[in-house]
Amino acid sequence: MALLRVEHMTHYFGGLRAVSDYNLEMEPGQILGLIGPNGAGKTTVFNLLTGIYRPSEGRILLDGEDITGLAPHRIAARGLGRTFQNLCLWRHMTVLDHVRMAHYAKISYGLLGAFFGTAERYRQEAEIERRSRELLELVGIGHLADQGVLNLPYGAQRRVEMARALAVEPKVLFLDEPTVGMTPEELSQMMNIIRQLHERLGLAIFLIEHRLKMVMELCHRIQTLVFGEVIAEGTPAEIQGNPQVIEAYLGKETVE
Amino acid sequence: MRKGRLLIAVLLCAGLVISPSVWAASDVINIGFPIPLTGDNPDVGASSKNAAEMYLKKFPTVDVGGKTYKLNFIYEDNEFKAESAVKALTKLITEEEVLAIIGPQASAQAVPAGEIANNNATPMISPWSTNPNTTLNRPYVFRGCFLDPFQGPVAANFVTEELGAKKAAVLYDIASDYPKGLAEFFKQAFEKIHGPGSVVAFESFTTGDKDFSAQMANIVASGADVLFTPQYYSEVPLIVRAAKENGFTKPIMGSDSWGSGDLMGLCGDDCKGFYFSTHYAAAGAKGATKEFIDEYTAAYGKTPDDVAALTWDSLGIMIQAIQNTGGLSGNIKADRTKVKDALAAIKDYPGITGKMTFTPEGDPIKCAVVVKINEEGKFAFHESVCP
Amino acid sequence: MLLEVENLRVSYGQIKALQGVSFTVDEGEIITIIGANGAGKSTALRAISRMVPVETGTRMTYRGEDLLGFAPDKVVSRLGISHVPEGRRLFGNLTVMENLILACFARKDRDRIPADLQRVFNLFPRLQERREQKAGTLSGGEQQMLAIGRAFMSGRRMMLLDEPSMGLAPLLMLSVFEALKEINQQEGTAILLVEQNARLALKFAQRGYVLETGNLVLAGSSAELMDNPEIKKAYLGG
Amino acid sequence: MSGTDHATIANFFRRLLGGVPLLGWLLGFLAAVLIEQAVGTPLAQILSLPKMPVLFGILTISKVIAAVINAVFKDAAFDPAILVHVPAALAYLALVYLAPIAAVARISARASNRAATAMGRWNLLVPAAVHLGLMYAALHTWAGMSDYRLITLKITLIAVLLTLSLNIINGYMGEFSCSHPGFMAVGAYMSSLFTVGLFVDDKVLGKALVVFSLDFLNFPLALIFGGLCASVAALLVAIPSFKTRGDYLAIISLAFLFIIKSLFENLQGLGGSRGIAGQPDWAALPVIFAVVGLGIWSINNFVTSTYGKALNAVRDDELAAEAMTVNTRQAKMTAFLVGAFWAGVAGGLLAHVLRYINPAMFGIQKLAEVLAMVYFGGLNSVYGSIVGAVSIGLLGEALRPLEILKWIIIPLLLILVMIYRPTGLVAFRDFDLREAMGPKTEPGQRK
Amino acid sequence: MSLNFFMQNLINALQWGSFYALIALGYSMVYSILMLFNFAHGDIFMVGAYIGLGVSLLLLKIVGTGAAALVPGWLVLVVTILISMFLTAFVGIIVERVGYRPLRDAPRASAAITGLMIGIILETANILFLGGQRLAFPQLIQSHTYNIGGVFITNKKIMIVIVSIGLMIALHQFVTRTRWGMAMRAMAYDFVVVPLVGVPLNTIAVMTFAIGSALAAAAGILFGLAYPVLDPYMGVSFGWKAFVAAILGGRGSIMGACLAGFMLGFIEIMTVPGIQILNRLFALNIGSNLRDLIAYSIVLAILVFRPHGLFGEPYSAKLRL
Repeated sequence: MALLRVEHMTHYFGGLRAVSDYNLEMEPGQILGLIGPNGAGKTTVFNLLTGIYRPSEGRILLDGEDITGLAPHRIAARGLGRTFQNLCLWRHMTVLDHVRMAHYAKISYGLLGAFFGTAERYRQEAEIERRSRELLELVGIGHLADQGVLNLPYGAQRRVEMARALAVEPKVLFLDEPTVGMTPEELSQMMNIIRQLHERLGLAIFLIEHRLKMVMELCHRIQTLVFGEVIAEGTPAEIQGNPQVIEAYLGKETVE
Repeated sequence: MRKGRLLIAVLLCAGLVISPSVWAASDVINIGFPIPLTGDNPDVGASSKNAAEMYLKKFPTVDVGGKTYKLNFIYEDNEFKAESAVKALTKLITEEEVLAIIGPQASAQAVPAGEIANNNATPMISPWSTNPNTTLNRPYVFRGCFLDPFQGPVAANFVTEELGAKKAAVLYDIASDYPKGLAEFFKQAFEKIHGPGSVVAFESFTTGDKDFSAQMANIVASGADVLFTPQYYSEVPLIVRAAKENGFTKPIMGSDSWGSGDLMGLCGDDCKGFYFSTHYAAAGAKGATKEFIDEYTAAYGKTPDDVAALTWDSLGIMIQAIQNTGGLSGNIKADRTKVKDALAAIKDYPGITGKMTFTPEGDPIKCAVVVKINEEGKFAFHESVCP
Repeated sequence: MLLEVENLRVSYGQIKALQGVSFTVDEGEIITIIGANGAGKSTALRAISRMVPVETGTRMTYRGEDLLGFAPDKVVSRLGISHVPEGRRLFGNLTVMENLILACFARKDRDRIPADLQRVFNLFPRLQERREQKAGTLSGGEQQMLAIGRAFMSGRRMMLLDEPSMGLAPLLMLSVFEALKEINQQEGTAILLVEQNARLALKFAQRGYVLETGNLVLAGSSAELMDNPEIKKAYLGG
Repeated sequence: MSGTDHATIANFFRRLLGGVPLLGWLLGFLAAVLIEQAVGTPLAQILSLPKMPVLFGILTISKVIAAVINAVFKDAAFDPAILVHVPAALAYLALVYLAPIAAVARISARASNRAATAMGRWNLLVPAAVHLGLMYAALHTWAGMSDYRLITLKITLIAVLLTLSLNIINGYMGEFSCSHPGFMAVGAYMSSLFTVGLFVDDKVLGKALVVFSLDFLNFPLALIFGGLCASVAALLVAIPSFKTRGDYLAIISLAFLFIIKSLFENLQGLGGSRGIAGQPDWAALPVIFAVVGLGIWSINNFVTSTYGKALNAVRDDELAAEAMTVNTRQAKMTAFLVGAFWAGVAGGLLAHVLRYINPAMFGIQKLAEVLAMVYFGGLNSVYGSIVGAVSIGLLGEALRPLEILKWIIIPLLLILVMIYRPTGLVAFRDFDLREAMGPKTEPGQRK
Repeated sequence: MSLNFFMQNLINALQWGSFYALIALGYSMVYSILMLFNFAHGDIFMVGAYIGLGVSLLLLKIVGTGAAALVPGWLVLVVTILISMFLTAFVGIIVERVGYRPLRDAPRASAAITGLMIGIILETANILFLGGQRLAFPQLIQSHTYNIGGVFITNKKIMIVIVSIGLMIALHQFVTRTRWGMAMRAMAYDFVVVPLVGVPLNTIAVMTFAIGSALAAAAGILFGLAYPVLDPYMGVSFGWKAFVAAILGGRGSIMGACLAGFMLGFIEIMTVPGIQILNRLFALNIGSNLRDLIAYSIVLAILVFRPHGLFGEPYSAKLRL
């Protein structure tokens, strides 16, 4: 059974059809790429899947359960972690707090525990901190744990987002252009991290990416989105050879 | 660091040598005025301060038991806030070591402040507060004005007898202690005379409101014969104007809070011909009252309002009480109690706002007058009502 | 030389967006800057418009004048450098006509405005049809036309265009570029174009620069760049 | 101390006082107040001050300034002799406070560091109890010297609690809530209703319903009752906050404030505009100290927990918070309920300190005051709220002699703070008890 | 409930609403264009009224009063309004320069606090210079009351409503027709790109404050005519209520602020007869004292059901922390 299944998802902004009849079958452990020119609606697809927008039509099933229309935090708690294209970090919080925060759904000591600092609270918080530090090590920024996020270099900020998304223990990890604005060095590091996550945690990953090279290398399957519609779907080799994709993505060969 | 400690030690010894009693003995009587110099009603504070300063200029010293003391007045700003009033009063009592206190003026400050004065056994007269709680169960706290239960019926009787009113309307500020209390007592008294429902409109507004047209429309529609509005002089012009503009042509009756020198300046011709109950009539006043009015007018360019007059009287009766003690011991705590006892014992103090005698509660028994604003815009004596 | 940019450095907090980029634009030229998302292309345009503060060491001269001495609005009104920002950023609550007239806010030659308006409408007849419509209700292509028209009205010594092709259907894209070419030829407006659609941009421009993560990696004439195998690599990343 | 330039002097002080733990400072403060108690009055006389200065001498100085201003602008009589009070007050401050505090802190630094280290090994409660005990002892002695100090201290402590409770909503969650005086009013009225209605004979509320003497339980129950009622009232503001943010919430909360005030003005059963007087005198200093301490402690516990940090996440990026499993509705609701609860408790305390309340106390003016304290001290910071409430509170008292000019100086100060530190003096600082009470490394020593 | 009674209240509400509307306009302009709460606006209204008082007294001194006057009262009034608007605009400019420009990039709440403090300073300065007592505003035009079928209307009421609606229309024309107005609207929509079309941001900001303050001055003078008692705190409750009206109207909508101002006035005035009607219909005994309670419950309800105000576009403004 597919891990994530989307059926005929359509979404309108006002009268504008931003996503039309989007379908998806994602198997556990798969890396899926979503490409397309700017403004094609890729991020909208992510926002729909993670519950930030509610689809106008269609269904989303995670592990066979219908999650359409659930509040984002519930969807996230069921195992959809994500990063954001333009870094939605909490500007006044430390790196460690970012990752701790993503454990919100798992804490159970309750508000009274929070007020009175019960032993249970300290036990859980310590556990969360331990796990958070582990995750930060995993993405390679363990040493920055107590820094404020605003002071970090860009690459590290991206990793904070990544660690934070991992902390929700996702079944599917949504990465929205994880390498935007990275130097080639940072880029290859990021690719390694993504590979590692995939190999070590067996995560299913859904990736929006602009750099085709990276998508081609990483992904098992690729969808191409243009004007809210999937115009092509297939293996990297298939996509690479698809003239429609080339035209949509690189522009027409001829300007005449 | 050793030097520092040495210095402290030296100073300590020196301090013990010079006996404190040398410094404490002084021939000054401190009187505290916790009044609103800032906050929502700075003019109340200004009037109190004016009256006090005039008094000080006139009587800079006081003879008590054969000794002449210099009077020293300390004005403390209570910001027209309860918290600040409590702090100001505590400061006056503990820091400035005042013998007695005149103020605070408004009940919202006088009630909590009275608690402090009573707990610290310091005599206090609130010249202007009408809330029963101010003096209730507080032997050290007195007030300078008559209470609403007296003034309400005075006004009710007056409109009935002199103006022949059968149906009355009331317009008052719900959020303010004084007008609300008075409005209710008036209603009670009027309905006692004319039966329930004879107050045909009982309209209210909130402090700071400037527009009374909606209430006035109701009042006009109710067909009342008279409007009673126990509001402050700053609101009276607006109410009177709203009445005029909404077609209310019947007489309007007010209370002692109308009696300010600024009223006519603000109101112009609109207020002429209306009545209010108060402590004294400025026009045609005689004796000490006239003297006070004239001096005040000369010094500050306007006729004194009720706050100033009541402050003057409260101060006067307090000084009288201090004199009646027959001599101060120098022990401020004992002296305060003596003053309190003397204050309670005073009979028929001849104040400019009438003769004053305190009830056991600390409330004065005094006469009210009803004043008519005549065609020259002067507050002319109409009748006097004594309890 | 119309515009000379030397050692352009811009940072957003810790993030170094541009790390010493130099380029030039000559009178009447069409220049393109291409590069991957986040390479710093838009930042370069914003720096010229003085929308983002530059770091010390940066030098920008426009016709021999120090560009850094001008406030953002003066860059437009005094120097005549107009900017079509990313995502067009039209004033959606204003009508098409108002958007165009507002663009003439600081113009001294007010008598020439009607003629210029006519010019815009000649270039984009669609706008004339919709002149009383609110800009926010226009379609994507019309919005892009209006954005270019607005820039045309506000200053046309030089135009900075930030991804004009974004979100446009291919046919519309073409007509937009045709119009730009027309402006360039008629007015002698220099155009500095930032594009992700590399082929289209190079086809249209005379020269091009390739940016990668805040650094200039390649420069040359469009033809050279088009044939350069590096371009594909640089543009597609990695 | 031969150094002439700034750095040397600063260095000297850093060397002198750098390694002193909180324990040392508290000991110093305690020593200072004990010295004041012993020699304050004679020392004041030696320095020719009329009386022991109450608020560290600032009040004395502003009195002199006020006299000078009156002399210059109003031609009031001026006695040049009082000019002596300025150096005298400063000398008093130095002799009684600064020098002893510095000396004791320095001398005891090593010992108190050792003590702090030792206590650090135990449960947090032990050092907390020791520190709080010392602090209370010092404050108690300080306030014991004058009722004026006592009332100022009481009201300032309440202001700290109120400010901190508003900081939860305005600072930690980043909403602009205007309804706080309303919550405070609910707390004040409900706890007064509880105490006056049940335990005191009153004109308005009738005979005491219950006569029993477990006073020590009555008051906490009253405060909790007041706080809970305020929380319930806060629901009215919290629920619209799910849909609205920022500006609209600001006016919803403002409308709410108007409504609450109007409600209390109209509830004749609660005294209407006359208010309620005669609350039992239960709000003694130790009670207030304990309640405010408990408030600070639990709020600090809350804001450092993941539940509390969720408020920051909601403030900085609500969308990201949602995507990271944070139940933002729950977070907002909690912030309002907790903030309102402690505001209610603060109201209950105030009602019993003043032993009188009326609706006019909880109006726009109170709002301006508490907003000023929050933003002056610093957003998102327990330290900030303490600093804000204490400095605005003390400044308000100390500048009292300047009368109306006070209301020019304090706003100007606030504007300057806003311009140069827009988020307040000590914003975004975590309040870590363990760290605050732990030993400090002396500048010379290696860690 | 007679029609007369209703009409009477309607006319009263119109007058009361025009003050809210005029003040809310200035509030709304700053709020829409600069995204700032100008909590000092109520006090600028107060300053405007006092400036109007000073100017009119000065003018009356020059031209004389009563029958001996050189020019009719209405002329004095017009000149007073114009001069005061001009002078108060400078007060607004100073407030912008001192209090708001340094804080343009600061958290919005900080700017709001600054505004609050500037307001306190203005009030205090007033007390400091004028001594805190109430002052009477001179009655520049003779008051006449007309009885039209039992409805009492005064010439001043008519004038106030006409002048304020006139000012609103003038502002509307300014904002829709002139390039300055266009720039303002553009700024309300997208603050950042305004300089990109050559519009000087600071100039527009100053102008916004100036116009808002001038309108507040006009409101202050009209207020003085209708309610001739001025006090230093007269702007406080107006300021906060105009704040409610401005935001209720919706961001970026000047007409929205106007209508919300009138609406607030209507709600406040009409609650009183509304209570009467309820009392009669259901034999209740509610007093007019519940006016604020009911009026602001209505506001609260409106906002709960229209969370973005009456005419505002949905947007998510965060306090920039």
